[in-house]
Amino acid sequence: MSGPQPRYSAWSLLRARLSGDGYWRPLWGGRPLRDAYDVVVVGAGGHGLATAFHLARDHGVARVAVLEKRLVGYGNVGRNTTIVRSNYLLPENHYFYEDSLRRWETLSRDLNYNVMYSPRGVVDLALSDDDLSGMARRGNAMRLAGIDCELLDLAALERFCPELEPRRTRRFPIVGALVQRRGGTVRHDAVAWGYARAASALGVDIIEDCEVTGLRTAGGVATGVETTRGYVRAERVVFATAGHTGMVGTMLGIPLPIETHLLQAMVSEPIKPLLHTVLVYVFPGHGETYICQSDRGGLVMGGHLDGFPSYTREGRWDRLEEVVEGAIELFPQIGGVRILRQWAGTNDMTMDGSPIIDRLGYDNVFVNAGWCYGGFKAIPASGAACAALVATGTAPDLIRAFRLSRFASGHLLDERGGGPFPVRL
Amino acid sequence: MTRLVCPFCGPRHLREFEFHKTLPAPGAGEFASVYERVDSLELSVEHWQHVGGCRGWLLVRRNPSTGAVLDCRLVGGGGAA
Amino acid sequence: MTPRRGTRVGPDAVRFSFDGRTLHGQVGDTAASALLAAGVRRVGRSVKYRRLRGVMTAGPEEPNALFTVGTAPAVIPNVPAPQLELREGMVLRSQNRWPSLEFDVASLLQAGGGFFGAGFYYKTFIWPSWRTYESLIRSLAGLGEAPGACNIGPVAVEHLGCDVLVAGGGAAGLAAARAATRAGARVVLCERDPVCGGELEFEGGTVDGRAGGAWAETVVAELRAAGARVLTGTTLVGGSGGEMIAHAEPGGLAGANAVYKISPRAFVIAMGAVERPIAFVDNDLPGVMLLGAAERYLARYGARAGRDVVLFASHDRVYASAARLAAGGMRVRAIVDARQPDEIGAADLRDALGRDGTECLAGHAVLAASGGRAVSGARIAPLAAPRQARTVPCDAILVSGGWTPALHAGVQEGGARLYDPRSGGFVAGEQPEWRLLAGAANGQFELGPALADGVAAGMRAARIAGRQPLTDPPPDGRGDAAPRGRAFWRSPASSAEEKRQFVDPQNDVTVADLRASLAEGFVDIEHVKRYTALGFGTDQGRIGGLLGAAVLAEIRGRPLEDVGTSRLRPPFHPVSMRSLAGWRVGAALRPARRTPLHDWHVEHGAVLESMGLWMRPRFYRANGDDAFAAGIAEARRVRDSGGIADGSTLGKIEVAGPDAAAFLDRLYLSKASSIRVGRSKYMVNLREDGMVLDDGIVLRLAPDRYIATTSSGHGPHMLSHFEHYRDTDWSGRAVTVTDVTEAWAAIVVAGPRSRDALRGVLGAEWEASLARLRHMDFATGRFGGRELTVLRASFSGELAFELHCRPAIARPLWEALVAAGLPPYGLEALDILRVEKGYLTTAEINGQTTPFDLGMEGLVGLGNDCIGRGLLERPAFREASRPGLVGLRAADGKARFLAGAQLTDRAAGSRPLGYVTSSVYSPACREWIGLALVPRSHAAAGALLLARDPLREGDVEVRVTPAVHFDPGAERMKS
Amino acid sequence: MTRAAVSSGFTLEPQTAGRTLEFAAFGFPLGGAFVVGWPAAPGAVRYEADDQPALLHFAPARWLVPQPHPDIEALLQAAVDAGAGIVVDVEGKWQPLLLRGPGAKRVLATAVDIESALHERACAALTLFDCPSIVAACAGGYSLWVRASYAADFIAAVERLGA
Repeated sequence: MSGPQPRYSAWSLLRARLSGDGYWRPLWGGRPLRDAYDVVVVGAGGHGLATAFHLARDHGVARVAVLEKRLVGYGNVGRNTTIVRSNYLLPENHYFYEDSLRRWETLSRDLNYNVMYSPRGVVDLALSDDDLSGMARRGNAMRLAGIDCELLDLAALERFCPELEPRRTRRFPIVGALVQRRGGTVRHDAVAWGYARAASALGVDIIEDCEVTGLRTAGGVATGVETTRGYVRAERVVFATAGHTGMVGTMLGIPLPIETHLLQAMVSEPIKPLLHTVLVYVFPGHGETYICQSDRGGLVMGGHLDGFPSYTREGRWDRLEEVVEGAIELFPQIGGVRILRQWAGTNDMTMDGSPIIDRLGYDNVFVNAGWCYGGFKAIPASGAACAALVATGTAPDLIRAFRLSRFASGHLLDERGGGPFPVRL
Repeated sequence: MTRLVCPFCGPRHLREFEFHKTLPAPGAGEFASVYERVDSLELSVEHWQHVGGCRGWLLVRRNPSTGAVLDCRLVGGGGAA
Repeated sequence: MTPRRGTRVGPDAVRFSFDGRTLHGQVGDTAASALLAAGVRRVGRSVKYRRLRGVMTAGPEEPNALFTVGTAPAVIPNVPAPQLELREGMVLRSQNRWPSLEFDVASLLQAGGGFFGAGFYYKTFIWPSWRTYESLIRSLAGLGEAPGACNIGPVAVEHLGCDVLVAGGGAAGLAAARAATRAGARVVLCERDPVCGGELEFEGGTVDGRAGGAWAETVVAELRAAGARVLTGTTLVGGSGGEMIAHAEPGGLAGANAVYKISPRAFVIAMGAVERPIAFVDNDLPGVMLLGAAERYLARYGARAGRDVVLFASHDRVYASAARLAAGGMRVRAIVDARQPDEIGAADLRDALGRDGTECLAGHAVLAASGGRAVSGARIAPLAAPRQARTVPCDAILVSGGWTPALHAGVQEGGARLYDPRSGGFVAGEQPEWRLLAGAANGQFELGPALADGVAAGMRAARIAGRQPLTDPPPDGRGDAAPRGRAFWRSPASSAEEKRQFVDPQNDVTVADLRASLAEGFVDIEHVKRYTALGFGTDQGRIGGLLGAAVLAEIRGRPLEDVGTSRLRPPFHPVSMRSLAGWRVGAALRPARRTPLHDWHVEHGAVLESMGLWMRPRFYRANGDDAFAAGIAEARRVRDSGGIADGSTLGKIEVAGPDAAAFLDRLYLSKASSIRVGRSKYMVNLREDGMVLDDGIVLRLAPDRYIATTSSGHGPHMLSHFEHYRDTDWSGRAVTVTDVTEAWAAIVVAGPRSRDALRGVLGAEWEASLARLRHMDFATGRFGGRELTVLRASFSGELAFELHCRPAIARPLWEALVAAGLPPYGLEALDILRVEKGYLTTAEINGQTTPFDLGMEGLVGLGNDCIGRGLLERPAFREASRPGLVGLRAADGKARFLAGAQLTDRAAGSRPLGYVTSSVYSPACREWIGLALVPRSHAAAGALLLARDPLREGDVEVRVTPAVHFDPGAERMKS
Repeated sequence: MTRAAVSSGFTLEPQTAGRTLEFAAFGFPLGGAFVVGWPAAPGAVRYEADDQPALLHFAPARWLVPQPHPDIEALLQAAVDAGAGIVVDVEGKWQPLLLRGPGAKRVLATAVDIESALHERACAALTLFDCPSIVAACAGGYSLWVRASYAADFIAAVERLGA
């Protein structure tokens, strides 16, 4: 395999058309695994690839490798429901996710790869006045931080999402909503591929089918990683393996405040455009549904965690049913639309529901983990901030609160007030 | 495949059971018990409650990679009665 | 015209419309068979290139002939025509075309075919933004119409326990079900088709000397007679945790009339196999059909796929099929067999076909389908010399590239997959002990061995279920010879032509797309799938999944075994959302919990509100049209004279036994052991991490008996919390935990008149107790012959009592109180009264606040070693930046501010310090008041803050006050 | 509440709730106090002469006593005196109902795998139409005790099946 792909432009598309096969090149890879790197990033998911990209682009780190057990983008970056938003309550979270959302807005251009950012709005439905004042608390905090959002009464919600018919009689009537219009969706696979392509173009080695099996240390400092392709020396190591960070902890002998849970998603057969926004509906009795429609036409849905630790990547059927119960309570008209496919991702669930980007056990070992439900939408900010931490040794303000010591000190970031029980609603 | 057999009620649908938490290593202090988890691909030791049935609390040993239930007994004593 | 004859059609006509054209089929027809018979060859267009398409299969895996059924708004999109049973007057419309099927504007995009290949969108529409183009692109995508309504009726759900579940009622499934039933097992058999038999219906073989179809009927009769459940028209769609789900969607229309949830002890998968297409140029033209589909249309419906047909295959069974098609009146022009002469069997059949004028070609391939808008010929050439092509005129090309076992159910929850060189595809590998495969699903494609495999699986399954099967000799099946073939995936083509070799027709994935995917580094099958959308169609990859993998293997020069196929995801068949929801729709989505006074509230104009699952009165219409006005009126009346409220939703947990006091000491921040019998105490629980979990009043009924009340919302969780500690840390100790929430209705009686009114209602026997009760005392006795506890406690700041009574007397007691001049008040008033007094609810106890935050330092200071106490000592919880509970009022004494407003200092651009947790208009204070959490640094009484509410109210200047807004000395409560 | 007679071969009759007890023992497995007269096996039920379930072992170390007869009261008192457990009066907690007729089993099978739940058991605590319940087999059908706050919706769910 030879050099990187040409830049995408009308010109290159035309040239490709004229020159026939052989114009486009592999998006990434093509270089062999070297003996030593400045930084080894473990995991070619969204966070690992974005971290590598920013290390190379923003910090000029020359020798960066991303080592991936299986395939680029095979984990959660390709298994989520593609929603991006920054409608968080706690300032530590909303500033961070807003940084991410701003990066989403320009990411296609920054990567020269269309990640299909679609700011179609994310709507949280309120089922009581208490819900609504909780949303007001969150929304006001966002607005004061300069983040867009609006509280919609029924009339405004009806205008924003007429297909919902918010005034329809429901078991749990809708009373209003919080909407963030800049929230929306992004084509998930494209994010992994776009970052991989851009990182590769900057000289990052992306090595697939290369599992990291151990960390080698000397004198309290990490010296490299053991892999299925042999030992690789590294000045610094970053674990960006959310979904399997608990196992990294086990590998390093460091217990982490993380439980590993399954979150499933499902998609219907494609239909013509019906739903033009993203809706989140949480109703009593452990019901939860979020729903949007992909550009291909499939209704994409998800709900609550499967409810117990799991590495199976196989969702439970009753959760699928529960999500669908919510979906057709919102949209009875889709009762005859069929579910085509169900899949599941493996989530790092932390004991306060917020992420961890910090050193792990050693001064030159870092972990980018604990993304709970928020991993996909965090990718651009996480990559930039994590790269800054790794490159400079100092955590940027944006992620200072995401330190591992917060659990011991009590500086928790418990967005939903659920405490150290990831499953409990 | 995760299928729980309640020692008191017999096999029941998973919907009736509620996972509570994975258990700390024996002798863990209060902080570790509440916050730290020791992850394993082979074994997860957990507390569940049969909320939709007898409401008994269960000590469950499972393989989180396959979901297989290795053992399920009442926490308060007694396996299958 | 004489009616067609087939195993599934009757002579009577059925009228239907297709794209506005009225047509006639026969009773029993599917939409596909009727259209075929009516000579309608073009039935839809593909989604990306808008290419004209015809019916390709005879099953749910149909990729092309998907119709939108019905008239707006209640349409059902994407219904596979081969599954759709015709009904009189049915309205069908083709998809992916505008303005019409025959002329589609977007099909002009085909001209740019090279641009739109795999990966196109990732390289384009970057400027100025994707959003600019999105709505146009969305409207072009998306298959069928979006429904505007759904007319699907109720779904009957049935949970079935059984010994053996057999999925698939073909030869192997029937044999398995019969063997298991004969072994004494309770068997459930589900079969997707309306009748059992599978290929026996048309293959023409015999079993035990009887025609296949007749044998199938006999077996079904035997099964039913023996008590087995035979569910026809019922498709296994998924399941987990040992429960398998089957849906019956009658007539092929989405929306089950029955859903079965089957918990078997053993599970036999006998779901058959799917025929594979072959890639050649323009292999998506209307008129290209799978061979097995053509056979089914002929045998079942008497519908011919074409008059003059060319068959293209690479196995021996094609010759038997050809003979049957010829017997059915189709002219088989040529049989194109990709194998070399020495690989081909079925010599007798070939001779006979040759005598009848069929050209049997070995070592040949169909290179291309010719024809503009439908097949008019097959371009055929020797594989050794592709340039020596000639065109055989025909109107259909019937293709069979072999069969792939239906593995979907066999690769879930621990099922492995293995490469099978015999079939050229994959079969199921090792299975969990309770799951078996049989017949074609197990790679047994020949009738005799498939039956034997079925019997063996049935007996094994019975044994797993604990039965002792007798030896049951397998039926003697004689059918088509073993398919003996060699996998053949695609015909030779130039690189330009590869753009028209379709591997996955629904998503227009071509061989060229696979090549482009490889060129751009998407090599692994999972990457190729995501990049090209291979296998993403409504056929769930049944048509193109394996073919795509095989072509990929060929291009990469790797064995298919190494390339593999992408993971098969549930459901096993697309399944409608209405069926999935079962009975949990509408009012039954979740049950409502009602108090014993519910009916009274409804009868007296209460506006109810959901609180979790509970229904509670928010206000009574008699007091105002809206919650705001009524709430104020009701609250004012409580303070002026008195009122009653329904508190029955409070959680109540009876904790009893010699160790009860010590147990509760562990669960609460302050000690329950120090409560004297007949007294009660306001108590707070901490979560394990030190946060306040809940609060409530704990009553000591006896030295070894308490009732702990919880907030309404936390009731179920608190019960589990109590039970958890009782079963773990306190296991073996003498304490029990019993939920008595519904055993006691609770009526709150509040206001200056409350004691007097109670005296009148309860009568003389209560006189002394009422007089004696101090704050937090309670008395027990009887009313109306039932138990009653009167607790003097207040959540309003008024002299108040909680009457805990048996539900049977709740209504008479309530009515007596109303009659005594205490009108009811709802949650709105309750909230006003408690905010005036600075009492807490979940707005403050929100899982994010410690006891320090909520002003409970005193309770912590008691030093009781309760759950959560240890982690409360973490340094952050003592920092000045932690919030503290305060009261708020508008600085001008007038302005409104609402819960959810953020609090900042008054400098412009300040970041939020805290927020308003609760706010009400206080009739007692005659202004808006609130509770808030702000850091201690800003919590001094009199401090001025800005309540910022850009979402609703704008900014209001507010003043910090004590949390208790009204009657700070609690004089009223003590009166 | 009124009797609900429906068309699918079952009747659901709410019963009048009287005094109802739960007995909870201090330990499980059970000690010697539970030898005579106690249905000690999980899901075991002691029936009275009139075939009515009288003592139902529905949860570990926990029995429902729907209408305490004197001899059952004596049994409970003996256990209490022996320090084996306590009695809680739960009058009003459970709404008793009788579900009878050839279609009764099918009604319950809509909600749970009732056959397995009652396999080798006379009673079971389970969730019917999302309502916490106790079920015991009785002559001609099932005796049900549904948590009272859920009862109205439970009845509505069952009646919907007969429509």
